[in-house]
Amino acid sequence: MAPVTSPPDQAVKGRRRATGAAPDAAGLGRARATGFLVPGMVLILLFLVVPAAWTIYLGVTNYRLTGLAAANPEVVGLDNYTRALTDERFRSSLVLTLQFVLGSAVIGQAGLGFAIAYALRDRRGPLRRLVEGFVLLSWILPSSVVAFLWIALLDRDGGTLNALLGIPGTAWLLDHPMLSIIVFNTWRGTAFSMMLYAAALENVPRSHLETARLAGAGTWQQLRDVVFPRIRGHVLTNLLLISLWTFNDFAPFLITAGGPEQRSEILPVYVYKVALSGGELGFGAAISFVMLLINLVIALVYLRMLGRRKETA
Amino acid sequence: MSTATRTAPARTDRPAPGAAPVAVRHVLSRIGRYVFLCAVLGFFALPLLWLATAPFDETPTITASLPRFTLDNFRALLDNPYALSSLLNSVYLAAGTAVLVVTFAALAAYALSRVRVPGRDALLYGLLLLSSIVTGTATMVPLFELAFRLNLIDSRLGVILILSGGLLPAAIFILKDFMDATPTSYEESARVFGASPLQIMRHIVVPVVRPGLATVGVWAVANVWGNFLVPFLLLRGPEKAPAAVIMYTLYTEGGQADLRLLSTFSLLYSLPVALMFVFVSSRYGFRFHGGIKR
Amino acid sequence: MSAITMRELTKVYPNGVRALDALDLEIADGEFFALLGPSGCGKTTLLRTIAGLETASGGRVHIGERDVTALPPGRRDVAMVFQDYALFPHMTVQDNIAYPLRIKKVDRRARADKAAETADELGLGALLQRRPGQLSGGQQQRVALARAMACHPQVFLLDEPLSNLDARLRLEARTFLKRLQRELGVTTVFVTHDQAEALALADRIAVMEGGRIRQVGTPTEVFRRPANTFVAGFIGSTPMNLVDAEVRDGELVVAGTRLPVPEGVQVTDGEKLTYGVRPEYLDHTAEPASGGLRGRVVVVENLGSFSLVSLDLQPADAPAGDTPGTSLQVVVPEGREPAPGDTGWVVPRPGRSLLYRDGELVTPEATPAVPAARTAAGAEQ
Amino acid sequence: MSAITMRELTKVYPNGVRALDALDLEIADGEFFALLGPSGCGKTTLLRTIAGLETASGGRVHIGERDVTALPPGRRDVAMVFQDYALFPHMTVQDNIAYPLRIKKVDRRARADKAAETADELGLGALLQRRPGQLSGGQQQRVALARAMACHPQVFLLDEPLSNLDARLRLEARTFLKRLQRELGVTTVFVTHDQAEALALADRIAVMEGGRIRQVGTPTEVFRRPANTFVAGFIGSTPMNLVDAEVRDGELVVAGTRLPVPEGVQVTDGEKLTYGVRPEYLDHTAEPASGGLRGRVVVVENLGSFSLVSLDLQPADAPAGDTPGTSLQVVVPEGREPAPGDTGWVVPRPGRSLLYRDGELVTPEATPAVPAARTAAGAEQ
Amino acid sequence: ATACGDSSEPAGKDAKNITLTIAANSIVGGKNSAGAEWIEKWVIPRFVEAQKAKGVTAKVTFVPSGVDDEQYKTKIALDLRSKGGADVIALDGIWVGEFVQAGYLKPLSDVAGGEVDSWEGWSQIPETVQGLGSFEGKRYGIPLGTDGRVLYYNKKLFAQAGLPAEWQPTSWQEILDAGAKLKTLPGVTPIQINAGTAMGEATTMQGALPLLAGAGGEIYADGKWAGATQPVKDMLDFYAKVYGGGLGDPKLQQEAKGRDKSFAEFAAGKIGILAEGDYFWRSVVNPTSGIAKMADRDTTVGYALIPAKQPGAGIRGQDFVSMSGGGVRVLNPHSKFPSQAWELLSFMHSAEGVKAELAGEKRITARTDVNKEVLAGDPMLSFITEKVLPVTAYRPPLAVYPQVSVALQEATAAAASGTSADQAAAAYQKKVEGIVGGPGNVTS
Ligand SMILES: Nc1ncnc2c1ncn2[C@@H]1O[C@H](COP(=O)(O)OP(=O)(O)OP(=O)(O)O)[C@@H](O)[C@H]1O
Ligand SMILES: Nc1ncnc2c1ncn2[C@@H]1O[C@H](COP(=O)(O)OP(=O)(O)OP(=O)(O)O)[C@@H](O)[C@H]1O
Ligand SMILES: [Mg+2]
Ligand SMILES: [Mg+2]
Repeated sequence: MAPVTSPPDQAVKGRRRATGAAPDAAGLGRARATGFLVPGMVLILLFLVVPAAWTIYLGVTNYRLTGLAAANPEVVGLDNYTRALTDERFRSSLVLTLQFVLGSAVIGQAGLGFAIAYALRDRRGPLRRLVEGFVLLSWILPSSVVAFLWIALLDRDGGTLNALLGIPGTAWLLDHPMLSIIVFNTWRGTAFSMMLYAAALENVPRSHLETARLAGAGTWQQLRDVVFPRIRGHVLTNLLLISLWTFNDFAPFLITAGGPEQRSEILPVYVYKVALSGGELGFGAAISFVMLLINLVIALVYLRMLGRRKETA
Repeated sequence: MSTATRTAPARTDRPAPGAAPVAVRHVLSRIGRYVFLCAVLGFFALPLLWLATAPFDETPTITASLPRFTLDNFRALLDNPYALSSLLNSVYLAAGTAVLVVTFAALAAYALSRVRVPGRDALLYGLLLLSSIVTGTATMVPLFELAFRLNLIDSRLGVILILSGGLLPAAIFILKDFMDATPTSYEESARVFGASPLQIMRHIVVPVVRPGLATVGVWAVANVWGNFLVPFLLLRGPEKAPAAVIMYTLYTEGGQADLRLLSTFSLLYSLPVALMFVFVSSRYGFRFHGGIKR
Repeated sequence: MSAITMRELTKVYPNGVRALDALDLEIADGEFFALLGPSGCGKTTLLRTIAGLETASGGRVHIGERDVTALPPGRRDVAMVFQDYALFPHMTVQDNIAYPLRIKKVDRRARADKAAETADELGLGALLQRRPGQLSGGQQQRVALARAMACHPQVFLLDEPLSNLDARLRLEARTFLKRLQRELGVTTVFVTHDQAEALALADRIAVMEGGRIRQVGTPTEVFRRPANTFVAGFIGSTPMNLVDAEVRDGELVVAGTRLPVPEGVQVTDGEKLTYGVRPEYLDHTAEPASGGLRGRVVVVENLGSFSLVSLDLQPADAPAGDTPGTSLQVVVPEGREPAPGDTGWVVPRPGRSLLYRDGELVTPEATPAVPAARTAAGAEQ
Repeated sequence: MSAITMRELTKVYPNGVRALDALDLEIADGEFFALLGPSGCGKTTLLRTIAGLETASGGRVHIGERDVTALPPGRRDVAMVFQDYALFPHMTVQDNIAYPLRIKKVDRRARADKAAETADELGLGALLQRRPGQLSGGQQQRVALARAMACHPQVFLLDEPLSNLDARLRLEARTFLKRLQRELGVTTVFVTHDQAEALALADRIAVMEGGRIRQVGTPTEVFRRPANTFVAGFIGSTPMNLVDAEVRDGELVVAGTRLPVPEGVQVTDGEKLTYGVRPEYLDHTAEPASGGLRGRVVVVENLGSFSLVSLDLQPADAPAGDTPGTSLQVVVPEGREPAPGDTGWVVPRPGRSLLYRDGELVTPEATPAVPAARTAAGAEQ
Repeated sequence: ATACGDSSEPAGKDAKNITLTIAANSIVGGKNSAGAEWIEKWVIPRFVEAQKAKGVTAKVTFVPSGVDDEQYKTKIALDLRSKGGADVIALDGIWVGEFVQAGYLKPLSDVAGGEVDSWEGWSQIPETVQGLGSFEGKRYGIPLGTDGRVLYYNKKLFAQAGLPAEWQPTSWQEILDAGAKLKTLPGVTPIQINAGTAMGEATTMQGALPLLAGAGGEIYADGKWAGATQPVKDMLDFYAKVYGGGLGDPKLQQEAKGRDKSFAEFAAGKIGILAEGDYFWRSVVNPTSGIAKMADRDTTVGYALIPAKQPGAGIRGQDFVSMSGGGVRVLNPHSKFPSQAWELLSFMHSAEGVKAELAGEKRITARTDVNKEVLAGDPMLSFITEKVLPVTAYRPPLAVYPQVSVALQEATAAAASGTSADQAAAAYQKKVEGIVGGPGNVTS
């Protein structure tokens, strides 16, 4: 058959009836669809919604794991929230978290992931498999192992990086803790973006890129005019998910433990310290809920920026 | 219709104007691309170096270096009564969770993709947000008490259920994109032949979205494989503890890392997921769809 | 094998589009029936409603004696071939063909035998172990047919089965399809928007527009006597010339030229009608001809053994250049083509002109047979 | 506007496919040139190599005086319309048309003016603010053309510009395209796998097969005198009949019937040749005719004002039923169609038969003009 | 375990079928492996045998763990909160108070009855050490042992710097003077006194609290927490002098694995003076089993008491100070077989049991009789028992202590990185007020 220069759904006389247009192709019907949904939803309700709601409730108490407050937790209303919002440490932690998300998720993972996907877009064979293999490996290895690897890499005295660069004594984790965990998390999570964008780029019809090239557009113009508008939805999904995951990522704790001097204490680490080390579960729960709200805001910002631009195509 | 007046572009009669610089630019961009890919490769491979050398080193240090080769570390690890069994436990938990997550998420994603549910995107995103709280530390008391009330303390099933609950929203989110991208004519065709919805699911949808299922499966396994807190809190003895928990025990009294055991165990701990990934990606393909529609 | 009867069939999509509009249609047992119409006219919807993939908003569908309106698709005993063939990409050709039997719980051996047998009939014997991705378009189409045949349905439904094939393959597949249907004798409904395909293949054709049927008839009927200007414009590899005409003194005035009113048509003076004649039924000469329409040649398209000449009409009594914009197309045999810019005369062949009043045909059927021997395409003056 | 010259052009894809094989071709300035051939023959590759989207593995491409072989696509001064039109879905029609100008850093006002002007020329004036998704196929095609025109390239390259339109629209677009090219006079190369399109539109046609050019010529040349059996089988809305023939006693024996050897062909006794004649140049009668080939009618396909009849040949001297499998297709005017199962005789028209030796045409060109007047399609015996 | 006893069996003293569970943060092949082995190979078989002799079928299981203390604490707290968990549980002594306040623990005699008070072991455990397992005057658990903090120094480096081989500073200034001399040696960090949050509790125990005690301050006294008091300022000032004066390596304090690294550096002869507990001697630079082995430990490593700021300026007017901690084992108040659990607990803490637990290793146990026997030949540990324990102090076992400890660590970090002692103290005071519920609970 003719090599298709654009995906089928792009063709003017649609060859494949694309998504959503004809719902319920298998004749599920509402009742059966509900049946399909039930097992998953029950699990989610029981093991996700219930504990989440419970946590939100804990957020308005002074509950602790031990001590007097463990015996008789009291509802303290919004005290935890006012405390969090006036807490210097919470605010600096929030700023760090936003830096972390911006640096490692938006710029690092999404940027690098896209760059890799773009560089590999029409490449097959061993180089592609090798690059993808390593990127994916960093994604699936357990965090405790990975944290160790990075400590080994960045160590001040014996670190592989310093040995390679010939600058022993550079204390990456101390002098640039945020940079370190941002680079670390970029390393850790780029795979997801790379795969998503690789899939997305396959949806960009070659003919569109070539039209731009024929008009004389350079790489940057092609990206701006053809690629990006086309993968807007993927960018949105990607940013939503990786921002959410990065925002709640605890792995940097394993590398810097939030230090030095809380200079890399992002919110999940802060919550860990508050809730587990400090035992203040009520306060920790309140912060968790505030984190959820911030995530929501971020999501809405993304949706505003990228979504909802209907193309009646 | 009139023929437009047209300013003919200045015609140059040089044989190949700008051909040479263009060729150079082309070569440069190729080289640039290779350099970039090699840099990426280096960036992603470098941290893994330690994992490849330290386990075979008699006296592993924090620096990755050419090892003084030995397999003693593996022998030492075998002496640890929990090391190998913990890997099996991990397999058990990961497989259980992955099966649950993939099955339930596939069913739910299919239903959501094919039947119009008002506000489904908002619902999905809401669940996704909640799932991020539940992975946090602050939820451990509710999770523990919940497990206690459901009599799931010291039960692997409990761990599997709780982990599944946390992973399901994202899994549904990812899988729904795969389902949306599957042409409905396959299903309609099967339906005309008289296939029931479950048959359609089994015969057509599952095989067609298999790369998606594989991707979500691997993702779920990787998540469970690295999860420490939930199995630690819910499981009692080390007989049931997965590798993530046992990994923490390879420290001495004062909390110092035993690098010999740690590096070796890290390697063994990482291998199953890495192998699984290689297997799955060669067998089923490993890729994503995605993009929020509409 | 069964007849299909639709009564008052209506389909309104949830978005309010009325894709079928109280449609009545009967398709005879064993007939090869074409649904023809422009894009969006509801052809696919009609087919899918017969198959049960869409539930009718109103009206009834019968297959044979059975009222199937409320039956699910799997129990209507129909087979459908989709435009994209919908071959399951993960199954071999054999498994694809055997799939309906698998659903019917035929055991594995019998399935394989039946699949092999059907595949052989369609010349797919050597491809049984391939996957759809490894087949050419024509082969894929045949696999889709084989799958549809495998369970011996009462009705075949084909949705644009040829449109994914390239021009050359399409011709071959067309002949193949026609032969096959002859042999099997199964009632077949097939959708196309290519009138040539419909003419070549079908026993009868329904021409649709906007969810309604505008004409049903044999290819010859539809080609020769389109019931309305819509069908007239749609049928024919070159569409019929449709020109405004006025009745003056009992004669038709078309672009300033007087032509006789076709036999059997009642006209009143001053009435405005549409005059229709196929390019194949017009003769072109370079010299002035009586009863001919004068025009300037604009485009000449080579159609192989003849050419399609488009002329802008220039009424004999109007000064040249003052063209009111009426143009005609004429089929000219090879060797006779004028050059663009030439002036020529166009003479309608007797008995071939049709008159439409408010878009509906008014010319009555002439003597049953073909008017005269040797009146073939564009060959005579 | 410029001529295009290709010398020894070769393209080998990284996977080893030799899509163009030392191809020489010259396309004249202002010509409307068609590339025709079956799927996979390298048409698109040739077009893309001219555009610079593929780098040639060998050989050179000149546009006008310039050797453009090493230039990037953006600097070759060509415009291309893709099969899917490649309209940017997120831009309005206006922005789409103005896109090449935007890249050339024309300022916003000038761009808008130019886009409006071009759109007007193509009758898109009212659609400027729409998005491609809100346009019909034909309108989309015209927007793509407008975008290509907007920056006044020297060369238009069109890759199957009509194949996404439905049958009816395709005809209209065809005429429109031809008219437009006439007016603009820009050198245009267009790819199609539909021979009818190529015949109707092109000034000249190159027929390709397997990365090589098998014939270049005007539509008439290619249609009437295909240089080889490949072209013969490819050109014509119904492919040419190609039948094995043997020379016996200075006469051709085709399926047991003796026919005269065409004038000017040197044959030796016992030689095996291929006898070719178009279905349009055969006449069918129900009564035995001298010099006619006897056959049984198998399929009759309605083609509008005539029909295509396929016969299985039954040599006069062989017992019926012992058919060696040779079949012929004949175009029969309306009203003369036989019924399937009938026996008929097929008579080739004089001067229209071609002989191929080892696949290459050996019949010399006859007297320059058309043999005789009134020899039009399938009308005479 | 409590939750899974056979309910048809009579519970209580006369039960013939008992099941008991022991929980500890130790595991074979990992953290505190020897302790786990002792429970599995010694305690359980012997106890079961002893019960058998009495006609009781006992099933005793050990639930090991091997994780960070905080995680272990969380898990135990959750267990106890849900009235589940093991019957005999090992805890850090400092957790006792908060667990009691939370209602997770009950006095031993309430759980197991009168037999508790008549246990022979109490007489062998010094009052101060018993305090580890007590809260508000009631005994909740039996201590496992204790430890003490001293200043270690490298005699070779001292010799090179012209310092005496037998060194015992009597004031902070003497430490600083020694540091100044050591500073002349290339590549040597003169003093390592843990600071900052990265080392966690090690900063408080090995640095802040001993210094505070040396300045005469207590972190919690008379129901109030110490705020920006003079002793706190003095303590911070000392940090400022060490790290501001180039006598210490401030970077090392910030590294996540800084403590491990300080060990390695000391073992490699790159640190002159190091404040650590006896654990350092036993397990870190131990020539045979240490994690940073020093073959010449006995000759190279010297140890000295931590001096007060000036002689007599320490708490209780002491010249020298130290801090101690240690583990305890408690009974689960919801145990199904409380008296048998007590039997098991006291069995584990019998002289015989404690000796077996040591398994040849030398460590300071809670029992004087055992210490006498075991530590006789070890000058270092004898030094601890004889010289250090008498002057030592313990941390307050309260729920908010961990947070106060973090505040202290942050203050030391600030002081170490150049903030003035006064400023650091003021910031600390503010934080503590926030933690303990207002200025009313803080002295300043
Ligand atoms: N699932 C649907 N939901 C809403 N409207 C639909 C749906 N499917 C088709 N339509 C609308 O119904 C009308 C008829 O569509 P249908 O697909 O039957 O046309 P068609 O004749 O098959 O056209 P084509 O030749 O383009 O395939 C169109 O206006 C179309 O937009
Ligand atoms: N990017 C590519 N890489 C490798 N082979 C290719 C590539 N593009 C085309 N080919 C191969 O080159 C040959 C010529 O392809 P081309 O697309 O030019 O054919 P075409 O004549 O345009 O066919 P169609 O009518 O199907 O569009 C084919 O065999 C095709 O498989
Ligand atoms: Mg359709
Ligand atoms: Mg092509």
